[in-house]
Amino acid sequence: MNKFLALFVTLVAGALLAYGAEGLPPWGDPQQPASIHVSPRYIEKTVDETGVPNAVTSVLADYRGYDTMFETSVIFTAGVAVMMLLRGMNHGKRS
Amino acid sequence: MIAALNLTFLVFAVIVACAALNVKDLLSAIVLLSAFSFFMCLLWTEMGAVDVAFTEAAVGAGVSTAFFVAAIYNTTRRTKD
Amino acid sequence: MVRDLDDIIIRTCARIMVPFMQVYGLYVFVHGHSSPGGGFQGGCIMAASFILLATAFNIKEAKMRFTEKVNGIFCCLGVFIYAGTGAVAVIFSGNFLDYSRWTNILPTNPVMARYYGMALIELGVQITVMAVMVSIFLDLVTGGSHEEVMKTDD
Amino acid sequence: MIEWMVTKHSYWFYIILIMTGFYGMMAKNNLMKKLIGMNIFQWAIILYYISIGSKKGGTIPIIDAQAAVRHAVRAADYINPLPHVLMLTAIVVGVATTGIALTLLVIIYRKYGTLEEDEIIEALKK
Repeated sequence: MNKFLALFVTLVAGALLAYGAEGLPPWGDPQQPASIHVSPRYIEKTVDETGVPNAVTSVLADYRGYDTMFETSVIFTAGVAVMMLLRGMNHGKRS
Repeated sequence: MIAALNLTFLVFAVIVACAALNVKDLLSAIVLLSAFSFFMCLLWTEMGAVDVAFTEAAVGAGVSTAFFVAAIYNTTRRTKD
Repeated sequence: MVRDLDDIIIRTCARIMVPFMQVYGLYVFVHGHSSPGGGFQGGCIMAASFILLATAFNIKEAKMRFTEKVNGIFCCLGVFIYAGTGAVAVIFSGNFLDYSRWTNILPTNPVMARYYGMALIELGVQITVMAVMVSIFLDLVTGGSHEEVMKTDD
Repeated sequence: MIEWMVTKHSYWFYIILIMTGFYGMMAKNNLMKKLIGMNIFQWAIILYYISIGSKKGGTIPIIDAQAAVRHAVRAADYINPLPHVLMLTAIVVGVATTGIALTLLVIIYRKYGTLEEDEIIEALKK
């Protein structure tokens, strides 16, 4: 691909991202929308409901257990895919 | 969350990322990518995400680099750009 | 990988370091409830110990310690532990992955049942991550043949 | 203007990192370099997500045991744990998919003997 065309596309994408960054809340603002919707409940109730002080572990394994479960199956699928790709090719070459 | 530390790590991360893309040897590029990953780890520690920083130090800077070196061992170090 | 380069310093250091790395991986997993850590990190540290074994000695040595059959079983066992922990809650008329239903077989209150259920989940994640990372590394470094390959040029 | 630059300077660095990875993915000729660009892109996006969760005056999301006993946990004192959880899974999945990409590179090298994109296209035309 032409390098100047790539540079042009990159600069246009960067300009669009910079235009979008103007609408984001200030960095580290405690009142930004991401921090006031569900996470206060997780932080306040984690010790009472699960007994785990580390909020990341309790959200990872309990409140959002489905997420982690299918993520584990994605890792398992990746391992099986690597096994099939490399060993299958080798087998075909030998026979 | 310290602004000066954050700025320093961000500048170093950008420099290392540009170097990893421009160096003419793939093994050096992978070592520089590992350094970039470690700067990301420092940034996340500084932002308070200790779990993510721990994962990054174990996965990104450790096992990922081992994968890349294994692939380089089976292919080639030569690159034109 | 390094058959002709028999370096006794690297081998001795690796032999001393590997047990400590594995104990540290278990420590990270066990203390994941009250300090940074958990299944992903502990699994990757344990996988790194086997990768160190494979690079400092050779592939055969690593596969003698952690055979291919055990590796394949562990890959599936982690996902099975995770899904089974959720399915046991369904048997006791709860929702899937609702660990507070474990009070029917554990002599604790629902809060501590969730605590122990999370420990089981993390164990499953740790086993899967460790086995899959070791499997991908061994496949990549030998090109799928799982034998010693020596390259001469480049 | 100055205040706008100061409060949002981190976002500019994220945009520069994303542009670096994007340019590497498009303009580099070597497939391994493209993969390195993809990794930089991925980590820049994860960095943006993590920075959403940070709060001024907040500490790490491990709840103080004494405060929990007194039922005095205030959410404003702790950093938002939700982006950390999502990105924790994203990093590990990213490494697993990088393993698959490297496998494909090994297979391509075995078949064509090179990793340069133009040489592979030349070999495909024959």
